[in-house]
Parts: sequence; structure tokens; C-alpha cells
Amino acid sequence: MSAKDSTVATPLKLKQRGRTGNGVKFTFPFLGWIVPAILILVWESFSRGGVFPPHLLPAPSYILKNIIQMASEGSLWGHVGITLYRLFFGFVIGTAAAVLLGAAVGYFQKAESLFDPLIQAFRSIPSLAWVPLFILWMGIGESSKVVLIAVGVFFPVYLNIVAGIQGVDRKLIEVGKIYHFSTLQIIRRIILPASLPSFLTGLRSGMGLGWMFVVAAELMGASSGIGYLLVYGQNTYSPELIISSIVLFAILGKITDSFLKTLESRTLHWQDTFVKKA
Amino acid sequence: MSAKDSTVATPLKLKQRGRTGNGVKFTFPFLGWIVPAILILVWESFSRGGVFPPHLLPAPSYILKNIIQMASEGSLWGHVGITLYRLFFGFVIGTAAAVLLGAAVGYFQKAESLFDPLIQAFRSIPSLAWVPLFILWMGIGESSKVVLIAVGVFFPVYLNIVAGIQGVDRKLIEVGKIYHFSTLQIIRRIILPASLPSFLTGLRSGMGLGWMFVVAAELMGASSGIGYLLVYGQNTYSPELIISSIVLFAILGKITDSFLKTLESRTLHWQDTFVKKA
Amino acid sequence: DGAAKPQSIKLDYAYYSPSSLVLKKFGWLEEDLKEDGVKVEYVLSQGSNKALEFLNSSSIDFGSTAGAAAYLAKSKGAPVQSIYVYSKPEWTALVTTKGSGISSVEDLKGKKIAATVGTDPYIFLLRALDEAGLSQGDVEIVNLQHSDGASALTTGQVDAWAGLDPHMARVELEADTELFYRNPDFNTYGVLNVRSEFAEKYPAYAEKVIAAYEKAREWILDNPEEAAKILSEEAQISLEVAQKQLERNDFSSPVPGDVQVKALQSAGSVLKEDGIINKETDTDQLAEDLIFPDFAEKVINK
Amino acid sequence: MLSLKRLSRTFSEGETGFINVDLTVEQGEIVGILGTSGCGKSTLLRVLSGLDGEYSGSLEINEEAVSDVNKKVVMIFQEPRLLPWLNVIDNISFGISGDKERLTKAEKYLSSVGLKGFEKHYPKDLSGGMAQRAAIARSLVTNPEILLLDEPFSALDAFTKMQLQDLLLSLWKEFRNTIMLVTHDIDEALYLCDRIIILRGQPGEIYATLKVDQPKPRARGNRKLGELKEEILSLLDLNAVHN
Amino acid sequence: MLSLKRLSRTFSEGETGFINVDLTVEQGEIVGILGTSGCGKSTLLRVLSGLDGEYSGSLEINEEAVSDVNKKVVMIFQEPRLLPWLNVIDNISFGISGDKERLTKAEKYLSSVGLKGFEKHYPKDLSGGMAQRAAIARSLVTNPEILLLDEPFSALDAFTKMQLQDLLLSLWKEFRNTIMLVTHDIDEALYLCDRIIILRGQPGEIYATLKVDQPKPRARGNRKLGELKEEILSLLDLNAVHN
Ligand SMILES: Nc1ncnc2c1ncn2[C@@H]1O[C@H](COP(=O)(O)OP(=O)(O)OP(=O)(O)O)[C@@H](O)[C@H]1O
Ligand SMILES: Nc1ncnc2c1ncn2[C@@H]1O[C@H](COP(=O)(O)OP(=O)(O)OP(=O)(O)O)[C@@H](O)[C@H]1O
Ligand SMILES: [Mg+2]
Ligand SMILES: [Mg+2]
Repeated sequence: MSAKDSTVATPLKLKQRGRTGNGVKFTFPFLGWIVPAILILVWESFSRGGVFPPHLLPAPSYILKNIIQMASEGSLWGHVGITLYRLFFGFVIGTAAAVLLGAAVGYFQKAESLFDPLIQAFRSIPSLAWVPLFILWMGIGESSKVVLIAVGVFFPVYLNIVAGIQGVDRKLIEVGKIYHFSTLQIIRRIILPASLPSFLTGLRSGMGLGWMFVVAAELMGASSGIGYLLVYGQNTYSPELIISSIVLFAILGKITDSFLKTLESRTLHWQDTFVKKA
Repeated sequence: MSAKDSTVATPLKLKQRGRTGNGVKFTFPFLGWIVPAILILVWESFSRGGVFPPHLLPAPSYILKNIIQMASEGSLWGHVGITLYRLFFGFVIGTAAAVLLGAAVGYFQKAESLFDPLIQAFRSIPSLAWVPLFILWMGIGESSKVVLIAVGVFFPVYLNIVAGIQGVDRKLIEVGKIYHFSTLQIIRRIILPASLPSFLTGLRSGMGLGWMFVVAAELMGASSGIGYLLVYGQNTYSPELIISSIVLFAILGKITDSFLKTLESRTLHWQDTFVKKA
Repeated sequence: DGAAKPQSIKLDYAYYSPSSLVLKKFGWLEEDLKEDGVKVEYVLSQGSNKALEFLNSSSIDFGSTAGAAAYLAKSKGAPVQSIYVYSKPEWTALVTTKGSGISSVEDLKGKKIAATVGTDPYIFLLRALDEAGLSQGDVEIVNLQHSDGASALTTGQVDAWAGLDPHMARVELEADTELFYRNPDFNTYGVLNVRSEFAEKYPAYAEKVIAAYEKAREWILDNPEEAAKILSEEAQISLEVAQKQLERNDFSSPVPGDVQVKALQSAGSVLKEDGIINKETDTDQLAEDLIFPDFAEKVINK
Repeated sequence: MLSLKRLSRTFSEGETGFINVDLTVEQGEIVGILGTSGCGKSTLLRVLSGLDGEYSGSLEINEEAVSDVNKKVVMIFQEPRLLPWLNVIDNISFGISGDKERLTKAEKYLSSVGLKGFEKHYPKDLSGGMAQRAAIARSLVTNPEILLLDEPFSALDAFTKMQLQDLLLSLWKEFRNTIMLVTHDIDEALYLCDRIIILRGQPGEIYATLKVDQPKPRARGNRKLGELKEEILSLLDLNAVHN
Repeated sequence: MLSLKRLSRTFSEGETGFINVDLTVEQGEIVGILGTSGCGKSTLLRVLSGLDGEYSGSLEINEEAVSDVNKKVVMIFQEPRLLPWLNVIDNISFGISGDKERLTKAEKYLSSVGLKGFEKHYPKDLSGGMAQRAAIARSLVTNPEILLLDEPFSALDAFTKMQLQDLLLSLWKEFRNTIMLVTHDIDEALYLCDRIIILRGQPGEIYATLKVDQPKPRARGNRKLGELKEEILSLLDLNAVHN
């Protein structure tokens, strides 16, 4: 993740064991669809054939029908909306806190000695364990949900920022010093870009955890949201509702993640690594 | 995280803004205790003063007493033991799967096109959402708990391995090729050590998620374990039991994490970064 | 004393309390409070433990629970009072699968039993064990929410389950299960609880809620068929199951009083013996502190 | 034997890299490559090594077309590229891992390049020249049939440089490796090479080829070499400034 | 004015680094530093730049003790150290970010070092010499009072090297910067410097100091310089091999 000395470099496009034949490279974007397609087909036929009992695992077609029905009835959009709303605020708050604290702890020795042990101690509390306390202290309103999500987002982002900053190549920091940059300039112009890959990884896992905590938050008493659908499905013994909500989570999670991934490949085009990530 | 060209380098020990005075450096290991100590004192006095009602937040001394009592009665050790047992197996299984798949996907273009989209889709399912399905399919026995924990551990480790491998400096891989290493040798002798920092970060966040999934697993029907104590405390309205289990989680989580951290600083002494992490 | 007015009133609804479902369905309370400008919000409780948790954290003002559950919470300092009896149910019993070889409580020794800690079925289980001369340590109690307990039993994950309606009625009808131990006296009534703070500040509104509940209770008594339909829709269970659940509910005496105090006191001594309630607690006094019939008497005897 | 026919590899829409290189290198020959900065010397070596397969034209090693890194070829990169997690001795023995006498060999070359006493240092604690010497030792220890060197002695002082040039020559004497040497030091090229190729332009093309017929080892002050140097300087348009 | 008194900085329990350097450099003087690989030249420059404060002895710049990087000092490192996320033009203007004429200045130096046309290239797409030239432009554009150069032209061909040496001289003529130049090229030191310091040993010590009295610009073939070269070669024990 750190900087390399710049030298002659030809892009190495193929990943396979050193093969560098001078042919054209074919890409198979549809390759990624093979495995899921097979899985879904097998699932569908097994469900229809009765190998998977419908009260345990309904057929994918049935689940799709279920989702489409919810969408056309309109009830779906409310649930999706409220879930996204919670996630968004939780993510923003958690990321902001992580950036502030992470930058301070990563850069200032004093801040690290003061805060890092405490943060690490809190980090080692599995955030799910907070749920009962959060309910106890803040009730089951929106604020406790958002705070819970923010707590979930905070730690991976924080951890990656600190690791990113502390992993910045000393040589590049010296370049900044030689040009008499202030601490702030060094942070902004060297440490930030150099730790960007790590930061983006942090954002992506933070977003992943954010989704997880949406579920946790909506498990702890909600009357709307996809997590609520999940609990509702569980309480009413409707596996198709459970799986529909899981599918919805997967789709939405995928969308937010590819958004971050695009951001990543946009901002990291300068990296001279084994293979381009894009 | 990648390699740097080797050149003259003097260790830069101080973190504060460019100060390089030739004085002796004082370390304040006790600095880390200041903030927690203040927090605990304030909490204790507020609890005693009645600002925090005991049914919401009992005093730390009371919680300590509670833990000590459980320990002396002996019931504590059984819970701790079963929780560690579940965590251990889940962690090992999840890590093993992540290493295998992550190495393949990180290194082989084909494997990436085939599996990565599917894994990413699964990754975007918040693992908590699996809980109802896991209960439905595998019941509430030990196996479903261990699998759930393994699922939680899998993703951060996988993500970091792939990122680590794809972030390996192309220049170093070429060194391996020039010496005619086989793919396996390149993986073992270059990619592995070069992506080690990222892998260790992955292990640490995997362990963190492992702890979280211990909680989730023990929420889904358990008769022992610290997570069970937590739920038990929640269901019997005993905040002291809730907070005691949280404290236990924090302590155990801290221990496993510092274990991994020691491993990290042992194996990464060659890194030429801004400041040593140890 | 009617001057104080809350911004909104938060109530729970639960599948084990048919009155709450009816009330939510028809929106009588909303109608009633509209002119005062007080909003009404409903939150689902999956069990007494959840309802009490919500009460404890001020997430709701009124929560439906079993009497013993409220009693247990009160013993831990939860500021709640039981002000109304929404039914005298026989909603809990011990359930096992046919052919499991369990036919009496004594057979449970060393077995795995699912129950939701802190709820009526759990307390029912403890009392049953106590009666049979067993203690908590003689069996393995797996803590599961009621609905999960039902599936755990039917998929063979546990040997027995301390069940709760409507889940119990459902597995009784839909799966091969049997109730091997029943005891209506060990059921501790379905009570409506209020946060003490709310009751002190807005007694008039506590009465209004009770009045609405009364309306629902009377409607159920008049329309048992339709009540079963509402229950089956809300809880996504079949009509048969809903009917069975309703059959096991007695909606006749809504005012809490000595009967409940007595029932709780005997539950209390078992809980104390099992170490779930502190040894120092005065269990008898606690039952009297919990049961607060004033509002209900005022509304019903009007 | 290396055989290049109309070999090209370009970047930036044909504006950089090298084009149309025709060259045959005999077994045991030492060929020097001179040229201005950015004219494609490193790119040429990378193509010869097999690391960069996206060339056009034909490239054969011992009559086999090159499509992958070849067992017989080893290259010293323009920068040291030591593995930061290995100490000096492990870096030097990196390419001969399977070898039984690994350590003995590595130690021999370690002292040949003057790094005795630094066995246990990590790359970050080495000076620039020391890192370059470690990289040289790492490739020489494998004793390859074809050795590609990209400015191997550029970061070394005159004294150390001469020592290492002589080390290279003594190895060549024993094993007659084929060597391609990119350098900016004309004296070095004259002292070591049988043939010198001058690249010019962007993309670089072969501009001139000189044979150096003197037997090796040569005296560094040799008059014939002096004349050749004049010729090279004039080929590089440097005469005016230099003398 | 730089003043060094018994300046030392050592590693490995005093076995490497440099010791007891006494030196006074006047404003506008160009001082060359020669020495074997690993004798502490880069370490010396790092200490002078203020990046490494763990020295012993006294070090003053304009009569002020050095304890931190100094506003007046800029250094070119031994390796390019370009910022991989910035393209060439942004790398060159890295040190003058606040400047209004940033772009004009950067473009001027970009073409002075012969990188015109490569403005938008990222470091990974540059050749070794091009990267080094970009690093040179980056530091020259700031026009510092004191300039520390660590083997700045080592990766350049003879022609480009001469051009850049002349560029450095023309800047010096205009602004009379104080320059410390580490190099392995004796001709280069003789062409540019007013004084040449020779370090020897591990840890390195000052072994000899030579004044070069010729006015600048000097002719590269100057006889006086030739004599001095002989002297340096003999000081470095190189005469025997060289002539
Ligand atoms: N951080 C460090 N830790 C330990 N030893 C170091 C460190 N930095 C430099 N050294 C040692 O100090 C000595 C001098 O290094 P320096 O880089 O100053 O040499 P140099 O004269 O610049 O050599 P070169 O011409 O090869 O660049 C070397 O032996 C090197 O191993
Ligand atoms: N990966 C790449 N993408 C684009 N251009 C490249 C790439 N690699 C090299 N180049 C360009 O090809 C040209 C030749 O580069 P090369 O490294 O071969 O030069 P060189 O002759 O080795 O120069 P030097 O003496 O400075 O090392 C340069 O202009 C460089 O910018
Ligand atoms: Mg090159
Ligand atoms: Mg140096």
C-alpha cells in the first residue's frame, strides 16, 4: 500500500503464472455468472423436485415472485427507504468519528498513548453485545439504531486509517519535510493519499459492518425496514420472507459496495501493483 | 504494505511534527490509563450518587463484585470455556477457507472471474441475517454456531488477503519470475511475506468479527457461554449481568487481539514505515 | 389532574395478547385521543421479556406481559405496575414431540428444554420442575425466543419446550406434538403494565388506555369468530390455530386484585429458591407493589 | 544465442519504447548498450528477459521463440529490488533456494561484493550502493547462461565499481556467460564489452554498432580504447562539449 | 553558511555512519563529497538537512544550531522518491504549492530537464533516468538557499548528465546557492565544485580536502582539472588500475 520508487514499468496484464504470450487478451465478464447461475438452477430444480422441502427452502422463482409482489404492492419501498436512511446516517456518523480519531491517533504519539488503549478495549467488545445496553439506555427509537450502526462502522474504518497512516513509507514523509510542509500539509498531501488504499478498504468493510448492524438494529424492535421483514418472516414461519429479505440485503449491499469499489479504482489508478484492481 | 527499494534509512522515532531534537525520548505507558481511569471514577461516583439509576447502570464496583462472585462460584469458567471453544473452531475454519479461496482469487485471474462475484454477493449479505436461516437449516447445535462464527471470520480475512495479494508490488513479483520460481514458490516466497501485513490486519479484524459472531451464535439458543449470560441478563433484567458479560467479552477480546498484535510486530520488524508499530 | 398531556402514547402489541391486536386493528385509541392531539404508536413484542425491556428503556409506555414476568422485572428494580388483566389464559404448557418418551415432568431429568428466560413459560417450567422435585440444574434449559423454540422442538433440536400460544397451538395442530404437562394455575395471567413514571404523570391517559382495552375485550367476547380471524391474519397462523388459542383464554375478569397477588407470591417463592430473585427480596410485598388495581376499578366500575 | 529481428515494444501510442532492433548475440559475447535516458534500454532488457511479452517482431533464445521467462536468463534490474523482509544473506541466496551449498555460495559472493559484516542487515539499513551490490551478488550467485544487467554499477564509487567490473570479468572467464550490459559509463562499456550498441531517439532505434576487438582483460588506459571512446563521444554528439 | 564541528552519526554500535567531520561551507560555495560506497555520505546529507537529529557534535546553519528541517535547505535524495499518486508536472510543483506561478515555473523546469511531453505520466510509467530528472526538477524549482544533492545524475547518460550539470551551474550563477554534492563521478566533481572532500573508512572520516581554484564555467578538458583528477585518483588508490 505504500509508495514505490518510480522506475520503468510495463503493465503486467495477465495474472496466470508468468505467461506473457503476445496474443490479445480476452476478458470473460460473464465468467462471474457461471457459478451463481448453476447454483440457482440446481436450487430451483431441487426445490421443484421436492428435494428441498418448501418450508425450509422455497424455490428461487417463488422468492422472486414474492419480492416482485411486495414491490408492486408498494410496501417494499417503505422498508427499503427506512433501512437506507438508517444506514446512511449511521455510516456518515461512524466514518466521521473514525476519521477524526483515526487521524489523530495515527499521527500523534500523544493521542495514540491517550486514546488508543481505550478505543482498542472498546473495539474488543463485540458490538452486538451493546444491543441490550443500547435498548436499555436509549430505547428502540431511531437514535439508538443509528448510534448502533455508527458504532459498527466506526471500528473497521478507524483500524484501517490508523494502520494506513502508520504504514506510510517513511521516505515519502521525509519528502514533505524537506519541502517544509506543516503537519497539516504533510497529512493532507502525503499521508492522506498514501493511506488512501487502506482507508478505502476500511470504508468498504465499514459499509459491510454497517449493513450487519442495520440488521442488528432492526432486530431490536422495529416496525419497518428490511431487518423487520426478516424478523417478521422468522416469527411467522415464512422462509420465503426470510430469504427475500436476505436477497434484498444482498442486492442493496452489493450496490453500496460497488459504489465504493468504483471510487476505489477511480482514485487508485496510480498504484503500480501486480494487477489493476478495476 | 508493499516493498520499498532499499536505501539508507535512519529510524525516525518521534511522531510529532518533524521534531528531531537530539534529546532523550520519554514514553508514558501509563498515559493510556488516564482516560479510562477518569471514566471509571466518574461512573462509580455517579452511580453511587444516584445519577445513574442502578437498574440502568450499576456501579463498576458492583459489577466487579459480580464477576468475582461468578468466578469464585465456578460457573464463570464453564461459560468462558465453551465460548472460547466455539470461537477457536469458528476462527480456524473461517481463516482456513479464507486463505484458500483468497489466495486463489488474488492470484489467478480465472478464479477471480469465477468466484469473486459470488463471494462478493454473499459478502454483501450481512452475516447476522443468516441467523434465522441457520437456525432453520442446522438447528441450534454446536455445528451451526461454529459455522456462523466461521462465516463471520471468513469475509474480513478473505477481503484482506485478496487486497494484500493484489497490492503486492509488481516489481518484487518480477524478481521471483526472473529466478524462475514456480507459481507456488512465488506465492510462498514473495506474495505471502509481502501481503503479510494485510493478512495480519485481516486476521485481527476477523478475530474481532469472530467475537461478534460468538455473541450472535450464542443469542440463537444457547445454554452456556458468555453470550448466553448476556441474553440471560437481558431477559432477567439484570444490567449487572449484561455489563459483566460485556466486560468479559472486552477482556477476552483484548487478550486474543494482543496475541495477534504481538505476532504482527514479531513478523513485521522489517517494515520501513513512519513509526514502528510495536 | 387532566392538565398534563403526553406527546404520544406508545403501546406494544403481541400475538399472545388478542386484545392488543384487536385494539391496533380498529384504531379505537387513536380515535379517542385524536382531539387531544396525542399520537399513538404500536411496537411488536415478541415476548414478555421484550415488552419489559422496552418498558424499562421508556421505548413504550404500556406493555402486555405475563404477570410473573412483570413481577420478575419489578424485583430487579424495573419501574412498572400492572394495572389491568387482559385475559386469564392457559397459554403455556410443556410440549414434547410424540414418541419422545417423555410423559411427565419427572422424565425431563437430563433433557434439553427450550424456553425464553424471563417469560411466563420459563417460570411455568421452573414451577413444574420444582413441583416434581427437580431443579434448574437437573435439566439443560436452552434460551430461545418463543417462535424459535417451537421450530427447535419440531426439528428435534430439543426434547421439550415450554410453549406459548399461538406458537403452541400451532405446533399442537400442525406437527406431531403433545402437551404432556398442563396446569392452568401456574399461568400467571396476562397483564397490561404501565411505566410508573407515566402513570404518575398522566393518570387520566392510563385510564383512557384501559377504557380502550375494555372496548376490545368486550368486542372479543361479542365476536369470537371475527376475533379469531384477526388473530390469524396478524400472526400469520391458520384460523384453526387462532381459535384454539382463543379458547384457552378467559376474558371474564379484567380487574387485577388479590387472586393475582396470590398467584405471584407463590411464583415468587419458587423464583427465590432458584436464585433468580435475590434472597433479600420480600417477595410477598413485591407482589402487592406490582398489582395496582385503581385505574381499572375506576374505569370498569364507572 | 540471442537473435532479435525487427523487435519492437512501444508505449504511449508508439511514442516511447524501442523499435526495429535487429541483433544477434553469440554465446559468450558481452554486448554493451548505450543510449540517452528514456530511449528504451530497460524496456529492451525486460523484453529479452521474457518479463514483457507484448513485443512485436521475433525474439529467439537458442532458436526458441521467447514467450515466458527463460530458465537460462537472469536479470539485474535498474533498482536493487531487494526483498524487504529478508536480510542481506537471505536476499543473496534468494535465487538458489534449492541448492545445498546455498550458504557457502552466498557467503562467497557476499564478500566478493564487499558486504562482509552486513549479513544480518535488512535492506532498509543499507546504503544505496550496498543495496545495489547485494542485488548484483544475488544474480551472480545463480551463474546464469545469459545475464542481463541494467546499469548495475551506477550507484558505486569508482573504486568499488572497478572491483565489481573485474569480478564480473573473472566470472565470465570461467563460465563464458552471454552478457548484455546497459550502462551510461563509456569507459565501463569499453573495458568489458565485445560489442557496443548505441540506441538513439524516442522510441529508440539502433544508431550505431561498434566492435571492440581488444582481448580481455584490457588495460584501462589502453590507447585503442581511447580512440574508440572518441568515436563514441562523437556519435553521441558529445565531442564538442568534452574535448 | 554551514558550520560542522566534530559532527558524528553512527549506526551498528559505531561501526558504520560517519565520525568527526569538521567543515565550514561559505555562502555560495559548491562542495563535492567523494567516497566509497557505504562510507556515510548519504547519512551526512541527511544530518545536514535536519531530517536526522540524532547526531553528536555541533552543526550550525547561519550560526543557528540545527534541530529540525530548515526552511533554507532542500535535498535531492539518492532515489527519486516521486509521489506515486501525482503525475510528473504535479510532482515537480510539489514543493511550491502555495506559489501563484506554480505551473509556469514547473513547466520551465520540466523542459529544462528534458521531460516535455511527459507531463501527464505517472511515476510508474517513467524510466529510471526520467524519474531522477523529475526529482531534480522538483527540488530546483524551489530555488533554495542551500541545496543538498545525493548522486543526482547517477542514472543519466553522459549527454543528459552534462546538460543537467550546466543547468545547475546556470542556476548557481544567478542565485549563488550553497551546494553540497555527493557524487561518484570525479569529472563531475571537478567540473562543478570549488572544494572536494574525500571521505574514507567505515565509519567514514574526512581523508582529504582539495580546492579547485579554476573559475566557472570550466572547460571539461581543462589541463589543471586533469592534474587534480590524477591527484584524486591517487588519493583513492585508483591510479595503479587506471593508467
Ligand atoms: N538506519 C540505519 N540503520 C543501520 N545502519 C544504517 C542505517 N542507515 C545507514 N546505515 C549504515 O551506514 C553506513 C553509511 O550509509 P550511507 O547511506 O550514508 O552510505 P553512502 O556513503 O551514502 O553510500 P552509497 O554511496 O552506497 O550511497 C552504511 O554502512 C549503512 O549500512
Ligand atoms: N509502463 C509504461 N507505460 C508507458 N510508458 C512507459 C512504460 N514503461 C516505460 N515507458 C516509457 O518508455 C520509454 C523508455 O523507457 P526505458 O525505461 O526503457 O528507458 P531507459 O532507456 O531504460 O532510460 P533510463 O536510462 O532513464 O533508465 C520511456 O519514455 C518511458 O516513459
Ligand atoms: Mg532504464
Ligand atoms: Mg548514499
